[in-house]
Amino acid sequence: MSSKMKFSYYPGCSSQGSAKHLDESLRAIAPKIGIELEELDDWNCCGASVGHIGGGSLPNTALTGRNLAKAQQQGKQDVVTGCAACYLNTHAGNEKIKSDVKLRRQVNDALSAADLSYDDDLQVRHMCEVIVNDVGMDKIREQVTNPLTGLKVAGYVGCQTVRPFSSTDGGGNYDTYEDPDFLNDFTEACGAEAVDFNLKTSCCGGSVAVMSPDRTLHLIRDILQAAEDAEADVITTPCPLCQTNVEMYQDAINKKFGTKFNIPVIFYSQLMAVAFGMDPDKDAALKRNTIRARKLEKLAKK
Amino acid sequence: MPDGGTMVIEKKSGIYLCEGCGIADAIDVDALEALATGDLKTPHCKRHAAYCSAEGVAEIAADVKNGDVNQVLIAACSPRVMTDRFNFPGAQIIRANMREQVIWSHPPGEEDTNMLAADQLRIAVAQAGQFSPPEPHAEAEVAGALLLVVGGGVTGLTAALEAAHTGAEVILVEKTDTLGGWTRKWSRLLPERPPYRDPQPNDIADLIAAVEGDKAITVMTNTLVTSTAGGPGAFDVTLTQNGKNQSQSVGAIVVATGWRPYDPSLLEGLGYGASPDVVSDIEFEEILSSGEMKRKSNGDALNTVAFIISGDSDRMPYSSGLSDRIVIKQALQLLEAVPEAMIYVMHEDLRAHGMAEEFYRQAQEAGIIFQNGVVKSVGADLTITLEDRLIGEDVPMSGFDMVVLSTGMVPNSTNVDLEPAAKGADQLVDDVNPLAALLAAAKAGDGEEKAEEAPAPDTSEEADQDGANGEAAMPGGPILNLQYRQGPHLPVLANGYADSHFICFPYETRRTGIYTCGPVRRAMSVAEARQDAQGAVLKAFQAMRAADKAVSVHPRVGDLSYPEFGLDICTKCRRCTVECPFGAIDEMEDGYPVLNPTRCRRCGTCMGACPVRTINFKNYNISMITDMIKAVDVPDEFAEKPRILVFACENDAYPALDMAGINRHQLTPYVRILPVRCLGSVSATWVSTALESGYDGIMLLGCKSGDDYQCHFVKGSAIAQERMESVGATLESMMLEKERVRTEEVSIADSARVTALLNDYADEIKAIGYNPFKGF
Amino acid sequence: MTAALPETAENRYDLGFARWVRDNVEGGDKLSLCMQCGACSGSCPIGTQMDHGPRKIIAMIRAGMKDEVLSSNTLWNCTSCYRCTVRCPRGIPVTSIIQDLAAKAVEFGYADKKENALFAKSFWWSTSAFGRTDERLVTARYYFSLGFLEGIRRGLANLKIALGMVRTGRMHLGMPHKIKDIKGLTAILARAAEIEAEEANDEL
Amino acid sequence: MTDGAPKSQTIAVVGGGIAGITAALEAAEMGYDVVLLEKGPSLGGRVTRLNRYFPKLCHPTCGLEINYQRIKKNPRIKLMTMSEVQGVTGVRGDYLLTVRKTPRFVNANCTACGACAQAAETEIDNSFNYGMDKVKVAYLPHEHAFPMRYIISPEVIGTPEADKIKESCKYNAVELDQQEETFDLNAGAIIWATGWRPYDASKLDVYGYDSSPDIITNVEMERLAAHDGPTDGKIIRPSDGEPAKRVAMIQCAGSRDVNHLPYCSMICCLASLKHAAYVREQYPDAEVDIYYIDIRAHDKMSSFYERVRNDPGINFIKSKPGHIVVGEDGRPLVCGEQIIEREIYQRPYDLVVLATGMEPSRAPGADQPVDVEQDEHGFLIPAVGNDGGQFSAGVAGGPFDVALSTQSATAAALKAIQAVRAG
Repeated sequence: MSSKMKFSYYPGCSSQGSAKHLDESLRAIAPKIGIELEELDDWNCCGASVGHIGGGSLPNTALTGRNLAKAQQQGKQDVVTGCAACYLNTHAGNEKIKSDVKLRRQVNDALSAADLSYDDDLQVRHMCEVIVNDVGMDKIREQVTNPLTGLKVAGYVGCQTVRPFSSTDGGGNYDTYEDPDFLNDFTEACGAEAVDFNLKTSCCGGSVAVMSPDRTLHLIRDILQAAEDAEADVITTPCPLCQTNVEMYQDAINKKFGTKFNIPVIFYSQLMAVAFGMDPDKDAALKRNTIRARKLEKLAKK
Repeated sequence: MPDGGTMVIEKKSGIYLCEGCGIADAIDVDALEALATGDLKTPHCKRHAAYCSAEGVAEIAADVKNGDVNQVLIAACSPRVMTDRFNFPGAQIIRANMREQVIWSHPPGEEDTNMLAADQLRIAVAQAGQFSPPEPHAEAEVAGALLLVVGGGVTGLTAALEAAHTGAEVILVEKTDTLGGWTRKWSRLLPERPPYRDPQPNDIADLIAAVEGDKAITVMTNTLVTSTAGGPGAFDVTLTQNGKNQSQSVGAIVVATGWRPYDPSLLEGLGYGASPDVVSDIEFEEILSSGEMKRKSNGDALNTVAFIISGDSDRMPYSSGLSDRIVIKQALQLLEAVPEAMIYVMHEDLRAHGMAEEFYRQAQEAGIIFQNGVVKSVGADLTITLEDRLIGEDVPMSGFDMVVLSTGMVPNSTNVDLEPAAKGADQLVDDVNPLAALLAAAKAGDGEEKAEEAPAPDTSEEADQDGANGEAAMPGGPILNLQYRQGPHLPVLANGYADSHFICFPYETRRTGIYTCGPVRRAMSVAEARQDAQGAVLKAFQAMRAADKAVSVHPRVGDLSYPEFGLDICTKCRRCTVECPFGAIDEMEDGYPVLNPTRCRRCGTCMGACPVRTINFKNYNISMITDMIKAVDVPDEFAEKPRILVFACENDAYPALDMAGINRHQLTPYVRILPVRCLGSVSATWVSTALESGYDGIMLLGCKSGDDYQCHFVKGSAIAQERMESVGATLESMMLEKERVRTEEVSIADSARVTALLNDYADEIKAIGYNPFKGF
Repeated sequence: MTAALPETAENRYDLGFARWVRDNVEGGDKLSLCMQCGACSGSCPIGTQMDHGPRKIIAMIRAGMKDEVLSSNTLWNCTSCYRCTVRCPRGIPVTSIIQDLAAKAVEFGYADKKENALFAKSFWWSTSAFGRTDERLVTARYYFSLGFLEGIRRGLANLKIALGMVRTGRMHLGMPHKIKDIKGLTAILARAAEIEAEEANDEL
Repeated sequence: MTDGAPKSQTIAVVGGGIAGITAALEAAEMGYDVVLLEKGPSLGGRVTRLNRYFPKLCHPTCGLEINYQRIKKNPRIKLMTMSEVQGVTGVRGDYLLTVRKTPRFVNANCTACGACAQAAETEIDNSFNYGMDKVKVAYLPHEHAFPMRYIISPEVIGTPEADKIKESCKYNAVELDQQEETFDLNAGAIIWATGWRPYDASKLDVYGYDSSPDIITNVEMERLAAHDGPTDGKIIRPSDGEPAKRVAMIQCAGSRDVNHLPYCSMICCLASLKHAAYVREQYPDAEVDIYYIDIRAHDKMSSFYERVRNDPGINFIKSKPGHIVVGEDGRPLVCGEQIIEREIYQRPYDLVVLATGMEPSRAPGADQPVDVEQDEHGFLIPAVGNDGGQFSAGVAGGPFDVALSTQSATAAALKAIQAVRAG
């Protein structure tokens, strides 16, 4: 790859809160793997999984419409996001708007209230999918100057990252949505060991975990248990909500189930930043993990 | 082509001892040669390292060509292999199985193995002694390629047209005044081509026109077949049209009498008759054809309609699986006519098998709602109470404009318009109805009720005992009125389907030359019935061809041999006529049996039945097997080597024994195995001969009998078991242990089991002790 | 806004409801494709906590059980993992149907006090007021919408988590992030709500 | 109908499974010359690998034995194994087929004595048993193989072992220098009986086929139950050889699923009923659970269903499981919703049998050198071009059971005869 691939980058709300480390590490590794991220101007919330309940169906779609309208102003390049929920909503919303003439008219009617319109044919993509299909593992391996030898990693994909086609029939160029291999490929490209982890697309509870953790703690417990059984040093994930849920609830789980979990949960982009020999704090944002990934930190180049 | 049929004046036997495949390493071939040229008095005995090699074959062929031999006895591999190599036109071939059943299943070099090999040779020589090449039976009068097709529905029409396209003349008889049968009444048909999603136009009119326009086809409406005699090649049928009889000779018969709808009033509790808006699927088809989508009660438009598929076998034993597809078709057509209609289909297991799943999904995509559950009742106000197992409660659903009840297809294996036949109706359900017992079990509990409802059953004792009375008591008279000793009907399987071995050989009829097809054989769609008609027509052609050439049809295709009856000593006991599985033997007025050779399938059941041993084939006869039994050198009891005679069905048990050899399972050295055409051909006299000859035990290995019979001659194994039970009684009366004669069922896949079975039996016989007749 | 719910008939099993769902719920037109295999309910990560589960909800819709469906807790336990959707052998968008039914339940007053409805309202408040989700404010607002005492209880229970977030700089303190053109967004959302309402009225 | 007499009166039958065998025999027994082309080393196709047929639980070899005897007796059938059609040109009455013959490395001199297998050392996966056990590189396809002749696997060609194998044969039957060859043959009609293959269970991620040896497919179950299978017919847990007494059958594993095979494969319901009967026959204390959407006991099969349903050791569970995972004790755990009771279950089993469906051999993506009119799934239409001389028989034309396959093959034979008969 000689020239860089340019994307309109949609960081999503969590980039300013719970998933700052995803945003920071993604921005750090992007140039290394030939990606230029141009932040989407004045982006707004995607509506997540409850927007339509709180605000209604069309207003919720209008959120996506506004982001796409903004992206259209920025050029024809694909929109990329690192957040699973942003991806799911924006991708699905985009596909619906593009295929449903009436919906498109209504969305544009609403957008016109702010002198915006979306009539382009943009593609909305997820960063992992871009790395899998556009960047390729060779490029990752090329950049690894600090192979993470000996680090055992459980690749926890979560649900929404690989399910962009929930309400449309297209999208998602992964090998499979039940048993995707890409996180293991990332891990191994970074020189670490991908352990056999069979709950890779198991649900963490999602937003229900935020609302009513008691109903979903057992799901996270199972994920942690599987990682522990596989003797993983860290769990890696692409999903902001997965990262937070699996990391934050370990105390509560230990209390409820009498377990002693203390497993770091990091983003794949943090893993890559370390493997690329980048700064563990500034680029990999390892300090932002409440459960510190000590073993990874030791492997990091100071 | 089978061997030529010239009389052999002098038998010139040559023995060819093969040394290949390790035979010469395992047994003493010198000794065999000495036996051949010595005791067996066959000076023409040769050896070769591999007779199947080009060289070996050439050697034998030269001997045949030179006229040195006309009986080739090859002691090598199993007769099941190398048949292409060991084929010498002009000579009779006899094979002694030295490989699979000797050296591969016995230890090399041992005395016992050599004794077995010697006996194999003795048996082959004995067989040759009584073996004559078969000759065709006296030319039957052959009707030429004239086919009778019974039934003028889509199956019969297709059969007639296909036969005409294949070069036959056809007579198509239809009992009503119109061609087309039920198919004529379908507004549209089930899809039969990709993408299998939409009802397709009904082209029955084109088919009728094609048949009526075909010069090779004579259509006779208002016609019944009132009598059928003769056999393939020359069936003698009486066709009665409007009361006038006409005699006709036809070569073969295709029976395509189709089906009739199950009586919807028997669908208890589903509201039929309670409201004019509860209709059967047949009646709904009329609504679709009329194009008037209206309620019957008040003429209001149809908006919300429920279809009910009754999966409950108590309510309807004929829930054929086709019904489900018909409902899908009708629902789709209704939706097409009334796009806003709300349509529900209440079903249990939804049987849209195969490509019909596409049709089902099409209906779902169109918005038809399939609701799984058992319909408990339909009220006069069309309220449906659905035991919705998915929700877990009884759901009353109302607001329907019409309720359509799916019915099943009842096979017309009898003609319900006729009175039951005075005689022979008890044979409608054959004694080997494979599913009778199952049905009886399934129906246990309500059997009595059913029996009461059933129309005046012919309660012969036999039918009662067999437990399938509900099915046996099918109404109506015979379709062909066969003038056969075995009765006027076509034998049927469960639920009255006129069929036989429907898995491997869908046209393996039990009445040779008569082929059923279409819904009389199995519930099937128009497309399937058309295909079935093609298959049946092909078999009908084969039957005519076989009759012309005086050879057998399936499964002994091309066999020229046939049973010959020595009437001089016949006692008119009728066992042969009763036991013939194919109804091939009739009784003359004076009580003597008479063979209809073209009906005969050459199983030999008659030969086994005959107590005076007067039924024989040229190449398979009582004396031949008797000599083979006697040929074995039975050691005296001091040798401590018991001998066990095994009669093995040549289609299943014998190959299983070969495969035991291929797997190198080691077999007791005490058995001597004789293949038989069918266990039904085993004569009780062979058993007594064997006991007199000093054998210590006799085992009959046949196929599975009973409900799931596997015998391709229908009941050979069952008959053998029956016969051997009476032999057992005789043994006991002679103070002999009845264990000395045993019948076992083995399948072709039992290569391991059959070895164990024989080895255990040998141990058992040893434990019982030696046959006291030994040495007499 | 959605076309009005059909009148509740005396009969609980009013087929009109099935028709209404077909016409008004996202994915409702695919309901007839369901063959009741149960793969959805069997795949659901927290199916054990649902009163009915997605498969039975579909059966109940088709039987017309309006009140039972709209007051079912199944609608509120969906984690949006989409497993049911990707595994459905008939390609039915089960997640969308469940979620849109949840929205309808809110719309027609079946869910005023449900946790998820309250959460959704808190979420929407942040989204519409700032253009972005402020996780801290949404959570806090949600907790307190459950009642003052429950709010305190939940807050305390999660205090440690919150502190961890603050310590690692992942909880934003101070004024919420806000998009630049909040005025424009407000106008867009208002217009969208208006269109939806108009459409519902048209259908009446 | 075309004008004039057909140029060739030979009927070519492509595929030597039950449909091809039936079509070939039925045509030959009407006096027509038939060339029967089989890609593999022996006849019988998929049915040879079945233990028994439903609903009678009889063995396929029984009917095959009769058919092989018929072939042996019929000089009109020319059988070519290792032969695959590469191209077809021409019209009804005058086709030219290009056939590729791959080397067997064993010629017709073979007596099946087995010396070559004894001489061989290397073992390869036994494809007859779906790779569940091994065979030597010189092997008899199976005990009922027809023609009964050995084959040498190409892996060994060019090695010293191959020379050793050649030396072991006393009948000059081993020809190590056999090359692939291509030849043409004429036919007036073609019957396509190319059959099917099991749907690839690895594609069913959620059912964990690759995650445990104790999760097998229905065709593997047939081999497990067959006396000539990898376990001599004992139904055991492949992981440890212990008896499989808690067994689950998972219906519609791939079939009736728009993500896999949208159609119903027709045979799987009955096959699983049969498998349940196998298990119950071997272990009187065994318990079998059949997970299903609809039991499609089509046509005459309902009595068999009735019988199996009345077995107290066989439970019918209306449920398509969500997923199958390996539990803590290493046994497969079947997870889903039991529909009637609405109970979410997680049940451990000794053995899980996935009732995978049938995919036509000509399914999209399969390597198919010849272009024949087919539907989106790869099934040929019943008569391939109604006015032409090509016809489908058996599962090449749709998901059929054996009874329907033999029925369609007999019909195809008639249509082919009509295409080649003079006048």
